[in-house]
Amino acid sequence: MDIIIASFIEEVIVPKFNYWIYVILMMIGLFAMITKNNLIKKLIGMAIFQTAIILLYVSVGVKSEANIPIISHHGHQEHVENAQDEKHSSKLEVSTDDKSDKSDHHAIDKDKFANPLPHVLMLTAIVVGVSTLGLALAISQKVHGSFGTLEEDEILDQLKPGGHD
Amino acid sequence: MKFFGLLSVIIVGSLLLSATKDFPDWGDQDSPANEGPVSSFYIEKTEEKTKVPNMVTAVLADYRGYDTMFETVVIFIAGIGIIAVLRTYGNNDSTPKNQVGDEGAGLLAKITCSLILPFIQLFALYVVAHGHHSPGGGFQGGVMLGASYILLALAYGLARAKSCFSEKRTLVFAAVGIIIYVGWGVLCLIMGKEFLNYSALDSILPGGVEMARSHSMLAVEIGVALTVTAVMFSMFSNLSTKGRLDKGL
Amino acid sequence: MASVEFSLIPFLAWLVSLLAVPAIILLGKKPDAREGITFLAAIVKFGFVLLMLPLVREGKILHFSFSEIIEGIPIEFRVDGLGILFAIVASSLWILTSLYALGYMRSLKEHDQTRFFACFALSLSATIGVAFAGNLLTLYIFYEILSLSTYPLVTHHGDKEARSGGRTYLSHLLGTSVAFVLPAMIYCYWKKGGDINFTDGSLLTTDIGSGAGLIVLLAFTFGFAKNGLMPFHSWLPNAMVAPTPVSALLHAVAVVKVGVFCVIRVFTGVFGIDLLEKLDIAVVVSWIAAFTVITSSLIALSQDNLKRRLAFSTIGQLSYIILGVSLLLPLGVTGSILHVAMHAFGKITLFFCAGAIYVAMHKKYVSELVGIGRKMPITMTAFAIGSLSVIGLPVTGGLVSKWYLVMGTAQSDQIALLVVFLISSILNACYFLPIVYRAFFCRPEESLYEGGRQEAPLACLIPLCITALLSVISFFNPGLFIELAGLISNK
Amino acid sequence: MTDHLPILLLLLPLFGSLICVLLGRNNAAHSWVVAMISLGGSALLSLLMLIKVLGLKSGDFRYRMGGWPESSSYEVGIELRVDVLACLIVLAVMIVGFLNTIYSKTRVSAEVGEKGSFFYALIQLLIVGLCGIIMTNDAFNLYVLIEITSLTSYALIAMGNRRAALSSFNYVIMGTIGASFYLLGVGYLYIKTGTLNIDDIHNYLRSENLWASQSIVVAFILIMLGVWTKMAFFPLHGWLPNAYSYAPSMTGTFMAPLMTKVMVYVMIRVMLWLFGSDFVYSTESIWSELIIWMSVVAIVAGSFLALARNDIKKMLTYLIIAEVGYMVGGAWLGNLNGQAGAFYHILSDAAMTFCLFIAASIVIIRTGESRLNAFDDLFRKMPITMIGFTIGGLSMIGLPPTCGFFSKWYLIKGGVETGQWEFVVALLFSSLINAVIFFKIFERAYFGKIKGIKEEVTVQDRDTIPAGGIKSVPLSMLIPLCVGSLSILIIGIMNKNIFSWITKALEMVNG
Repeated sequence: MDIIIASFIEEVIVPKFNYWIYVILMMIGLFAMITKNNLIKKLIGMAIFQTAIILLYVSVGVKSEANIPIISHHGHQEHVENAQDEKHSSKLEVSTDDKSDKSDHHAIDKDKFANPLPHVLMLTAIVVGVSTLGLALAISQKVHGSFGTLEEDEILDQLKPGGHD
Repeated sequence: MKFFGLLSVIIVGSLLLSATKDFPDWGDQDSPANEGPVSSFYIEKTEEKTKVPNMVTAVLADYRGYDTMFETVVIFIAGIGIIAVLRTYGNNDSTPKNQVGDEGAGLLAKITCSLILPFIQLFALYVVAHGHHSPGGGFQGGVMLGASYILLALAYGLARAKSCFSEKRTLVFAAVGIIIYVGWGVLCLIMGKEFLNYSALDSILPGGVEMARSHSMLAVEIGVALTVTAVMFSMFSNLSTKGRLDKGL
Repeated sequence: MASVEFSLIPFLAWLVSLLAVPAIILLGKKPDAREGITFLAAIVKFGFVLLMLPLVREGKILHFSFSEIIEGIPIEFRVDGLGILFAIVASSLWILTSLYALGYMRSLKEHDQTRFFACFALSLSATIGVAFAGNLLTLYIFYEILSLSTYPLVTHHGDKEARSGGRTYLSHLLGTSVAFVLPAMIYCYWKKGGDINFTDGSLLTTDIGSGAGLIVLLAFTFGFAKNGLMPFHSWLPNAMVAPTPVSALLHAVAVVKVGVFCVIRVFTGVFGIDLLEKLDIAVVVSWIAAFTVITSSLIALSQDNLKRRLAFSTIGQLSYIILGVSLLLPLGVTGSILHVAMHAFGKITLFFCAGAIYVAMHKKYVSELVGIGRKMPITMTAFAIGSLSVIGLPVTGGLVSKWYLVMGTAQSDQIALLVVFLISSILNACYFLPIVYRAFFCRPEESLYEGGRQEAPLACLIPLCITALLSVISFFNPGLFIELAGLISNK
Repeated sequence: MTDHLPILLLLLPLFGSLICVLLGRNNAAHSWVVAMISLGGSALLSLLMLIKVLGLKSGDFRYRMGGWPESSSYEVGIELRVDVLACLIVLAVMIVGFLNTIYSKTRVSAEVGEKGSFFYALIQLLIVGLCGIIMTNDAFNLYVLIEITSLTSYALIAMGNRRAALSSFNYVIMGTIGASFYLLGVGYLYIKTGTLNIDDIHNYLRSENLWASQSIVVAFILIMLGVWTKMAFFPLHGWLPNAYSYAPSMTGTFMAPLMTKVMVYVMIRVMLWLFGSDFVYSTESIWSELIIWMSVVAIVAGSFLALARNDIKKMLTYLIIAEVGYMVGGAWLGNLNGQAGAFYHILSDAAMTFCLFIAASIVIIRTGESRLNAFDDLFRKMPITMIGFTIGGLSMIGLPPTCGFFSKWYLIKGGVETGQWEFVVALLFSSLINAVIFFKIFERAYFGKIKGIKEEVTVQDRDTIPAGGIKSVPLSMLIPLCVGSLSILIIGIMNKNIFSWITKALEMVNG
């Protein structure tokens, strides 16, 4: 039995631990969104929920050997030179010959750079998350302003006698 | 409710996990996402095509610039949405309750703040401008710049912060930021290429097609930064005063 | 085979009464001019219909279409024998009903007369549309327009009773048509591969199978609930809250006959008699109709309200027509088509009389009519003739059509159905003849009917005399109708 | 220049909204002019685009943002893809937006006060978002645009009264869950395919034959769940009725006809373009069967819930839920008629919902009563409004020659073709329920209160109608209503053309 569990952990959880973490986080957020009574707690759940998705995306772009996707910073002497060259060239109007020359020793090893796309996507998702959160906070403030409470059941109680439905 | 919540969470969670069976492992270099032509193109061709070493910036502001434009619009929407929902005009005579007065924080905080603020703002501008070469860009720089004003409001009171960043000005900044971004795209349109096709601008920007792209990215990043700065501050000031914009926290 | 000929006349005949609607509304402030328009439109329409008659008798089929609305289905008018017969009945009776309505509405000083006449013209337009419809969709569209345009007429009084009557009316008519006809029609459209135009042959083929065929047939038969087939009949007695001219024209002629007309179309045009014979499914409809005939006659016996009694009688008579068609024999079909016309003349006379009694004496109930024959001899004579026609006794047209129907039944060797016909005729006699008898021969109750004659106004009286006369004439001279009916049934 | 049409018609309202914000508060009148110009211009541009696309042999054209060429067989940038379907819906969005702006003219000051210009800014941004959703060919860009529409609608709804704020909050929670599920689904697809372009994902799935993969199935379920939440498909509909009925009236009149419909379009896009009909309708899966049953439940439940409501707008919102069931069911029938019927229904439902909502809003505003007894005797008092309402209602019931009849025709035909009788029955059933609902109203409006009979509810007396009289409905409200009801008839009468365009476009993707 122990062996089965151990092998399960080793084969299923460890190599894919990022997915497990994101799912667990996300479910915590979802649970809070569904069951919490306090509107702000719901929003906290929502933030966790969105963060979990961000975690998923970013973890997809990870490569075991890679560094951040910025060329001048990845540590190879060659490229640092290149980057300096570029700065240089941007001022000096490089001729087309030079350019083709450069692309030759621009053999960039793509395994050395993390995948940039998930980062870009998640930048967008973060911004969307922040905006949603901000707006939701504003709305909950308005709710608080008119109901005097942020507890959902109390609000619903208030609506009961006067409400039409 | 709790039970149903738990049930649905378990169902969704196991659904999500069931799919990971045929997902690539953590750090897999050969996964479709990492190995695929799109990602390879970004890594291998970005510098050649745009002269921007920071691929994230290039993808953000050029390849997927259309996305980023809408991202900025999302920020903008949040800004005016909060105003639309929360802002109450007039009625300033109703005295705010339970709020720290407008005198701001203590002396120590004020002095520290006044010392640190210029550096924060300078660094923010650096982050915006140096986004091509290091982590950074319009969003990050804009948030920092916005945070500096929030700090100002915290230390010296909202009135002080409003005196340099009034509500009208935040709206103008937010709108102008997008106008810069979209206007840049329209400029490309006017120059006869597609929207946001920065290569159209090589005739008016120095440094050839690639540098035109690089410079244009800077331009749109500045637009993004303006909007983000304004909206960050506007969000803070509205949320902290329940839309009355009278007294800060 | 009949030759198909393009002609604008069906369209014009349809258009005339439609154009009358805005004119009537515009002239709402001037009652005389307004009624003038109604008459003008009615006469012109009748003229157009008569214009087509010789062409159709030559065996031509007039055809007009415009605006293909769904792939393969235009709005199409197609005039054949059945259509022209129905159109003649409807448009000729419109003239009489207009006259009658004039007298009725004015002497009762009814409100909203403009709306009344406008809706009347609109519903006539829809009726002609149904009569001339060249495909199922056109038929369906005009059928629905008819339901809607008669709704304001049924609920004319606007009181609680009228509203609940109107509700039953619309919910039954719209409900069944949407729930049954629409899917059946789409099924045909799909089965036929994008074409539901009526032709001389049948629309469907044997590959439909008996099961699906029966479902589609029943969907159509029940779906056109204007035919009053049980169990979707209850709108008809409820609709009797309407002013009498409405009941007369619509619930003796236009609306209910549209219902049976549609069923005849389905039997002859969509399925085709041959196909139904092969599938052997029409007998189900026969039995439903037979059931309706007997049940409605029994209910009619117990009704005291004169108009309700007439309504239940109508239900029974309509089922004769359906029964006749479902026999699938030329004689039966001819009888059915004849009965459309004959029953129209008879029943409209009865309704006119009921209305005239109401106008003159404000009596609604059968039990109040004892001895009324002395007060209103002309009206009650017409009533007697109408009753004879509906029962199917000489010297009225009702006998002719019933003759064909009974002959058809006999030919089909369905003795049980023959018995149904006989029983129902007896029942018909039971619920009509006592009225006539008591009206003329019973002693009036004390001082109930004093003074001399007290007939309804002339405008009411003339139409009912004419229709009674028509009932008699059609007995002696049914040739035209038989000929037109033959165009369909002898195919 | 016509190549740039898709982006131009997005930019116009975008700039319009910026100008509205710059105009600042207390400037609703100028903002109205700006919105009119931008939306009117965009409507014209979308009409031009429709004409252009109809003239194209290939049936669609693409617009590459940033001019990034297709490097070999994949897309590195974002592209817009415009075909007839997209053009039609964009046109519908623009026209509804334009008409709604006309309607807003007098309502803005009454309902949102000084924030009028923000209202116009948000509504224009909402339109940008909707049109972007329709035209984009990038799965992630779709997410961003969905969030744009969501955020604007949260704000627009919350601008109403206190109930509106609460329902907007619920909408935020549900909307975020929906959008996040969509994002998650796209993420799963990205993990498996490494690209975000809809066509590229489809081609990759096809070439690698990934359809059996568990993660693709889960991605599909997630995306569907997300989209269904956004379109208020029956069990996920909870947020919609309150949000749409408590929102400011001009928000309701815009969102009710469009938001759910655009999400239905997204669903069809995802089903046919992203995953492909082979996968979605594959014979091994029980999905089609299951989801058609779900849509049957949605239709029946929506109809019943609508029947049970006494509040005009609530009733209409439940009808929307039933109509969503129509479209989902139609799309899942798996044949051309069903898909095209669902698509045609998007257009016709937009027209009739718009018409009904405008008419209902006018009635509620003018009578000050939001329950059904507001309609008492209105045919006499507000004939034009009631005629508009009647046309909308008849279309909902599905009587010819309104467009509701034809969409039902195609949907039923699709159902008959595949033998999904339960769907056919549900459609007819909802027609009948709609008939009951609307004739109940027509009867009230036609006859008024029954004389001499006391209504059981304490009705606000009809004499207490707000000052100015009930007859003085401003022209700015009547024009959109009239155009809306005309368009119901026009869409109905033109159904053959529209339907043939739709089928042609759908045939291309179905192969």
